[in-house]
Amino acid sequence: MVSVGVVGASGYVGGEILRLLLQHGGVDVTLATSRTMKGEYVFKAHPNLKGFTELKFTDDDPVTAASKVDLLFLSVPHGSSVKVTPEIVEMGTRLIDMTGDFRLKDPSLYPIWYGFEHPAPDLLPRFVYGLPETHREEIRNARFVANPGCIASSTIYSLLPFARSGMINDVTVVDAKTGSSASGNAANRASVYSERYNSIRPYRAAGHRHTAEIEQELSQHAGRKVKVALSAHAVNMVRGIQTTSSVFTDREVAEVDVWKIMRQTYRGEPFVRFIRDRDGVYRLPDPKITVGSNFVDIGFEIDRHTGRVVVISTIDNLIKGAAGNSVHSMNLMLGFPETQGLSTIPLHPA
Amino acid sequence: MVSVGVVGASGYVGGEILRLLLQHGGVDVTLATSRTMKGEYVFKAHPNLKGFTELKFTDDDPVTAASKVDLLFLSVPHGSSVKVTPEIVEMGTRLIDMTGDFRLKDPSLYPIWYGFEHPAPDLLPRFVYGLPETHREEIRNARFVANPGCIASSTIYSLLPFARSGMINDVTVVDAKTGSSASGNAANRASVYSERYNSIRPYRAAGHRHTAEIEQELSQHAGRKVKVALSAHAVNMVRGIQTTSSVFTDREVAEVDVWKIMRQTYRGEPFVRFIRDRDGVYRLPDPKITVGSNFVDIGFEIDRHTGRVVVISTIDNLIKGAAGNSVHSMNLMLGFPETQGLSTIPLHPA
Amino acid sequence: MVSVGVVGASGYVGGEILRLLLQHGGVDVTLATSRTMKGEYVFKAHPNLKGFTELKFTDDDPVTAASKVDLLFLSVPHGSSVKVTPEIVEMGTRLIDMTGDFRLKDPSLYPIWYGFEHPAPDLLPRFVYGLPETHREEIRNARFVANPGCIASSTIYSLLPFARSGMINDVTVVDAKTGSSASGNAANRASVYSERYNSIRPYRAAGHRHTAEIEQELSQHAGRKVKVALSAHAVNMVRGIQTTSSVFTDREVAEVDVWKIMRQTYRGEPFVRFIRDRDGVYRLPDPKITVGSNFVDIGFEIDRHTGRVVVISTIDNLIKGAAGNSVHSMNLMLGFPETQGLSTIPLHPA
Amino acid sequence: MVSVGVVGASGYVGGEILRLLLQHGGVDVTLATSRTMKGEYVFKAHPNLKGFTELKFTDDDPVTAASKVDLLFLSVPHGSSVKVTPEIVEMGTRLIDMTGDFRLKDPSLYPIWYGFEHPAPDLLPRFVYGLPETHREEIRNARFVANPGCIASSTIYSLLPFARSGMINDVTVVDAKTGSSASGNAANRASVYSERYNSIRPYRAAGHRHTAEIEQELSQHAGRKVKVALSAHAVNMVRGIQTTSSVFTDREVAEVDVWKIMRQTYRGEPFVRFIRDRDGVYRLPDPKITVGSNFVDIGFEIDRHTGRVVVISTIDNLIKGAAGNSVHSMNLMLGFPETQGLSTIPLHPA
Amino acid sequence: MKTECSMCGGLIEVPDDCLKGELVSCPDCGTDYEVVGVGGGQVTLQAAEDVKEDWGE
Amino acid sequence: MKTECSMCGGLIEVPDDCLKGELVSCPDCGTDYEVVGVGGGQVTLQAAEDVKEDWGE
Ligand SMILES: NC(=O)c1ccc[n+]([C@@H]2O[C@H](COP(=O)([O-])OP(=O)(O)OC[C@H]3O[C@@H](n4cnc5c(N)ncnc54)[C@H](OP(=O)(O)O)[C@@H]3O)[C@@H](O)[C@H]2O)c1
Ligand SMILES: NC(=O)c1ccc[n+]([C@@H]2O[C@H](COP(=O)([O-])OP(=O)(O)OC[C@H]3O[C@@H](n4cnc5c(N)ncnc54)[C@H](OP(=O)(O)O)[C@@H]3O)[C@@H](O)[C@H]2O)c1
Ligand SMILES: NC(=O)c1ccc[n+]([C@@H]2O[C@H](COP(=O)([O-])OP(=O)(O)OC[C@H]3O[C@@H](n4cnc5c(N)ncnc54)[C@H](OP(=O)(O)O)[C@@H]3O)[C@@H](O)[C@H]2O)c1
Ligand SMILES: NC(=O)c1ccc[n+]([C@@H]2O[C@H](COP(=O)([O-])OP(=O)(O)OC[C@H]3O[C@@H](n4cnc5c(N)ncnc54)[C@H](OP(=O)(O)O)[C@@H]3O)[C@@H](O)[C@H]2O)c1
Ligand SMILES: [Zn+2]
Ligand SMILES: [Zn+2]
Repeated sequence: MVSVGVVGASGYVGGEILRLLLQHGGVDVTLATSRTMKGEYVFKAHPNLKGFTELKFTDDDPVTAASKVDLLFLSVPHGSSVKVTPEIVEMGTRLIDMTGDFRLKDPSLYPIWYGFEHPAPDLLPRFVYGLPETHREEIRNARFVANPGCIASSTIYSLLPFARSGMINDVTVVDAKTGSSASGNAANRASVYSERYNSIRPYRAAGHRHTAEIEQELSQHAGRKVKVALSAHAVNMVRGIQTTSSVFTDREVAEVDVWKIMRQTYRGEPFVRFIRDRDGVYRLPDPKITVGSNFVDIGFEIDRHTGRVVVISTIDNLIKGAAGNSVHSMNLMLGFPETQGLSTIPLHPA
Repeated sequence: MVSVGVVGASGYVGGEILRLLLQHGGVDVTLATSRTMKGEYVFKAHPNLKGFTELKFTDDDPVTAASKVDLLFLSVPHGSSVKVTPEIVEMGTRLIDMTGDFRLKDPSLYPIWYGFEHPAPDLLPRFVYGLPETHREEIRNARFVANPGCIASSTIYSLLPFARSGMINDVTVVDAKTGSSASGNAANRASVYSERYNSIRPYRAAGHRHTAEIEQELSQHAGRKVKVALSAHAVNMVRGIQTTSSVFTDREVAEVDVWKIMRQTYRGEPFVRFIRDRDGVYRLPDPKITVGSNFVDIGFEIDRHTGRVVVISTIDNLIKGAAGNSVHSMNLMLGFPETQGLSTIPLHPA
Repeated sequence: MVSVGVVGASGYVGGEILRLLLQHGGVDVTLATSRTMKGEYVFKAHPNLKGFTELKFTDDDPVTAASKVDLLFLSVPHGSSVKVTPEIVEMGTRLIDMTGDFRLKDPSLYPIWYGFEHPAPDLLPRFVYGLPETHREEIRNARFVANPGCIASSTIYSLLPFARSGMINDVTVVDAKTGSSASGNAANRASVYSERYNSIRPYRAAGHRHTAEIEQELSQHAGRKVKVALSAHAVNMVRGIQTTSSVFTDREVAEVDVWKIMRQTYRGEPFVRFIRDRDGVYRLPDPKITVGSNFVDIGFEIDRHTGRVVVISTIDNLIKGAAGNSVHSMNLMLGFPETQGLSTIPLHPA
Repeated sequence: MVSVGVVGASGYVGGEILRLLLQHGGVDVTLATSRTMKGEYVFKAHPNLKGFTELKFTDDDPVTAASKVDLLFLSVPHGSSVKVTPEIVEMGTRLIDMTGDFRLKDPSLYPIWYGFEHPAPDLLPRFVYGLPETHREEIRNARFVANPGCIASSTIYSLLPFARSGMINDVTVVDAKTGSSASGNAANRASVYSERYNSIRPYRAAGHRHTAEIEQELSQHAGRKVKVALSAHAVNMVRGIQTTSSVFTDREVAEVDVWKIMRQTYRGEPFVRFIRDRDGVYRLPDPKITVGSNFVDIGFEIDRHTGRVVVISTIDNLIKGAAGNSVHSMNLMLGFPETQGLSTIPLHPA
Repeated sequence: MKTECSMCGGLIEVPDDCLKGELVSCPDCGTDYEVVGVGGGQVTLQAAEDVKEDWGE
Repeated sequence: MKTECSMCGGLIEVPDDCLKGELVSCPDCGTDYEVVGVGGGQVTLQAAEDVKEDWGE
């Protein structure tokens, strides 16, 4: 069996990758690293895994880790991947990088959006942007994948049909609402339960980093520069992202037009669901019914009053927005059926 | 002492008006009506009031109610005020109407936004739009006040400085997030806890009724037609509204410019707070620190990338968005100090 | 393939049975009934199932339903099973009844705990109490299974080792905390989100029906009458039950003694986990890490000050407390591997 | 005006004392200390206070602080009061200590329950246990008050009528459920939102420190040793405590008997409410309708099956369980009307 | 003594006995200032460098 | 190599190449052990001191 490892495995994304891999059936998880929990069972950090594995954390550094496995997931904070990745790339181990360090093609964007000069700009072209629905064949042939950001992927899924069809213009306004797990497991004043419960924290009203990758990917499909005005809020829940996008269209569009470009874009995609109903409780995507699955749920509403289409999509940030998407990429890279280990039905109610 | 009554007093807004009046000190609550709870103590519907009143619900119809008090709060669903209000107006009892039935000046907007032909268009000019910060003197002299909608008031507070200063143009995109109490106490499939917990329900992605009154009020101040693209979401909490507005400006604006128009608009206002900090947990308005008070908290961020100002405001939908604002109007109408009964400090953490 | 049906399939337990069966692989769900949603897709009630089935609700009455399938799940409210079950028993279709109507062996307990005289007392012995860990062989051979109550099963799992070992005496005090889904999908004043959020509702401080089945089952194992003082609270979450039991013991017990009886009772059980740690965030069972799985998590603490063992267990009320347990029974009845369709890892964090 | 100060004012209890004092009207808050936030506005830690004060934190040590005010609130962690209090006592400044360091009369209990040998046992008799309902006159004459623990006070309020009337016997089992604010503002792995949301954490299944003060106070009233088996759980909310106590009685008691001892114990008490109804949503105390106020809400249910009375009480841990009670004591000590600054109506729904 | 914030127009409270080099911040907009001049009941402030710490999201 | 926990009877995995003085803990009950003897495919464990850290509540 193929052996895989996870660096940064004590984190939330790392834990979710472990969970998916332990139920995958095609791979052996042989390595999980943590700098702070060496020697502890992985279920000490991820208590849900109790009964499913007796693996313990090691403190192998990323390069050593890469030398011990067939494929490595690198699930560490932004900026700490780029310090070790060049050596791993040289070594040639298959790598799926969960950080933003290799998502952007244009190195000049790093100082602007990430606040650092990219130290290995020549490696950027060697990474594939790991969104299976838009880069499937490249991922199949890739050794190095840069997994998309969570808000980025939710936004891209929403806007892709509009970009492809040329309907998008001007600035698209995107309002994102995320659960707490999107910001990882760090304990600090802002992440304390008493402060975050019942809150709507506009944690990035403007200037969110994911803007760069969203514009990069959509512009490619639109054949022109697409601009996105993103505001991100942390809301009172742990998992899930919802993005509400206002796409202003030049000409009036009808419901049937939108359906058409949706279908064209996503025909046959195993992890895309359309959610749109005229009555009932769930008429448009809601993280409540997406969380726990690898789905992106997409729906829309037409607003004649202002000439926009409101497109709404939801994902589980830790699955479709991170671990699930990366396992999808792994399946493509290693020749497994695409959906292996990823077809769980979400829970309702929960 | 002045005697006041509440019609629809078993509802959430009705209950909140009772709570404020019971702590007001200047008025006597002599009447609280409910069609379904006649004879019950008001604390049966509003258990928080236990120990503060032994008032019981009557089932007086609104017109009878109006004949028994000096001032009446009408807190019933949209569309049921207009059926009884003409008679009350004739009688002349001071009336604060919590519904949307008399908020719009242009009767032709009712079929569009509310779905009914207005049966008493001649009465529309006799109602003052009850936003004290913009209609203070009119309210002082009014007998009939139409209290603003909750999302409407949060939005208007955000955008007013931009409308007044002429900075607003094109379409302003407004993303609203509300707690569950904004939709009243009705029990139905969609309001069941198991369905609504952990949910982000885009309950009105487009076409929200409050659009009409927002545009009406802002256009007056802008001296031109202001357009608003509003999408409303119900999030996982009971109280509170946050609106995030993207104001696109013609010319580049600096932080100091925005502060200037904010100060100009709200100088001396007792219930407006500016929330903007460079660090700490609360850098922009968050319902968590507004709820329980009559404040509107306002903050902003400048987004050079897309040429917009992101303006964020929060209110407690049942207080500043309803009961508090109406008691503020009552204070003006009856000559009480403006802030009487309304100066409670919000709770933190809660 | 075996065909199975669900009566009361629009409910929360019914929906969860559907979810588990659709992922089971060994059975065909051919029938899902609802009196109110006839002709609708099952995903209208259970939006999580979208993409997994195109089954529609029928309004077959339970007896007709039973005639169309090999095994029927009856997931309707207490008291409505007993009206139709005699006919189904006569027909002979395998039946798993989710209600309490056939859980008690002693018919004289029904008036006391359920408030009705049991109309078919002769059928009571023909039903097996569907707790696989204690009635495995009987279930294997059963045609009719009475699935345990959710609080009952959590409590029984906690106390069984103490009952078997003779350690239990006097009255055991059980404090239960449940999520909202434990009380089904009904919309009423008490189930409205605004009323139930942030609440701890002591909905059955004394007199909870499940007391009867808990005492019945534990007394069998203890060889003497076991008494339970149960108080049930609804807390602020949708899924999950935690029971905290105070077992007063005659003689002082040591940690090692408790471990011994736990091991003896649950050796080899696939769905029992022990949760007990000396440090870390999860030292004792917490629904947070159980929900979404078919596990019962059990832990304990010894209280020398008062001579008791505090035993804590958690389950997902809709899975181990209902649908999962019943599918476990189905697996036994139909000869599938016991764990088929039931081995999902819970999510963390969520 | 009397000047008061708060040491540990950056904490949750400190913040709540500030909130109450700023609305009190009879005192001047002249000092708020924090070791970590010196020079910052107090509203940086307590954003709700924005608009109500421009006070800044100083880093005066407790003894210096005591020298600058007429009355000092000491709101620091257990074990850090005792290090400075002797000097303050010597100085003679009125002191209300929020910690457990001076609550127990018997010094031998400190090693058992708090894990430290008490360094100033001779001072213990000089502190009054600050529960106004039971020590009113002593508090009036006190210079030094030890404010009760939050779970302790909720439990004592429940059990006091039974202790006084001699009904209590054996061991009383108390199940406590608390919001997150009961454990202060510290950021650590266990207090992270993602870990604590949706959780029921049995954080002290046995051995809770408050046991000692509960037994001390109740034994005094019962005239015999009262024993309490307390298990404490942290549930999914920020504010509020509910305690459910199983009082086993020798003889059968009737509802009327319980009402009688309740009335006898609490006649005329301004902050005790009885909550007990036969129908409606709120039939027994629920933190939802207590939080935000200085009430303790008490209710009960008789369980004939096991011969117990289930007594339930709820408080806001930061108000009646801490800051409110201490301001009540301050009112008594300084001769203000007892209820000054403490009569706020709680919110509903919230 | 109070002085006006040059960013937002809010009033910044500066202690009467403040010294050059002390830091104060505006209660409304959070701008940090350094006291660069004192005297004659007046105080001169200069905006300090804006180091916005990350929220950790 | 696996050995039984003397507290709870759970199986504790000890690396084949473990050394005296190494710490292991039981996955079921959390008891910490020190390896005090190795040899002949067997390992002897001794419960380490129980230092329960505070949960912070
Ligand atoms: N959370 C999401 O929804 C999401 C979605 C998409 C992408 N991502 C990306 O995925 C990555 C991991 O995110 P996460 O949410 O799992 O974060 P996390 O919970 O904070 O976990 C990151 C882990 O990395 C380790 N780590 C921290 N700093 C490190 C450093 N300087 N060098 C090496 N290791 C370090 C830590 O483990 P030890 O201290 O134990 O070593 C930590 O547990 C990030 O790049 C994030 O942006 C996250
Ligand atoms: N909730 C908010 O945040 C908010 C904010 C601003 C404005 N408002 C407006 O305030 C009004 C009241 O809202 P709410 O949230 O209090 O609603 P609510 O909780 O549903 O209460 C409305 C009350 O009106 C009574 N009622 C219902 N239908 C009626 C009818 N056809 N005729 C007469 N009475 C009727 C009901 O009492 P009985 O059945 O017992 O008679 C009900 O308790 C609405 O117009 C709403 O749009 C609400
Ligand atoms: N929820 C739990 O955690 C749990 C755990 C263990 C056992 N149980 C038991 O499982 C059963 C189902 O519980 P649930 O939570 O799924 O309840 P639920 O959500 O209320 O669903 C019950 C369904 O039964 C149908 N129904 C209602 N009244 C009926 C009647 N008089 N006759 C026939 N059908 C009726 C309804 O569907 P239509 O109106 O569409 O026909 C309803 O959707 C109950 O007996 C419950 O006690 C529940
Ligand atoms: N929370 C409740 O519901 C509640 C109820 C009743 C009683 N109490 C008791 O009230 C006291 C305060 O509780 P809290 O919830 O406010 O805690 P908290 O939020 O943790 O605040 C305590 C404050 O004390 C300061 N502090 C921490 N360690 C200190 C030390 N070693 N010496 C001096 N100061 C220190 C800290 O401020 P700086 O680091 O900024 O100095 C901190 O903000 C505790 O004794 C607690 O047991 C709490
Ligand atoms: Zn300023
Ligand atoms: Zn062990």
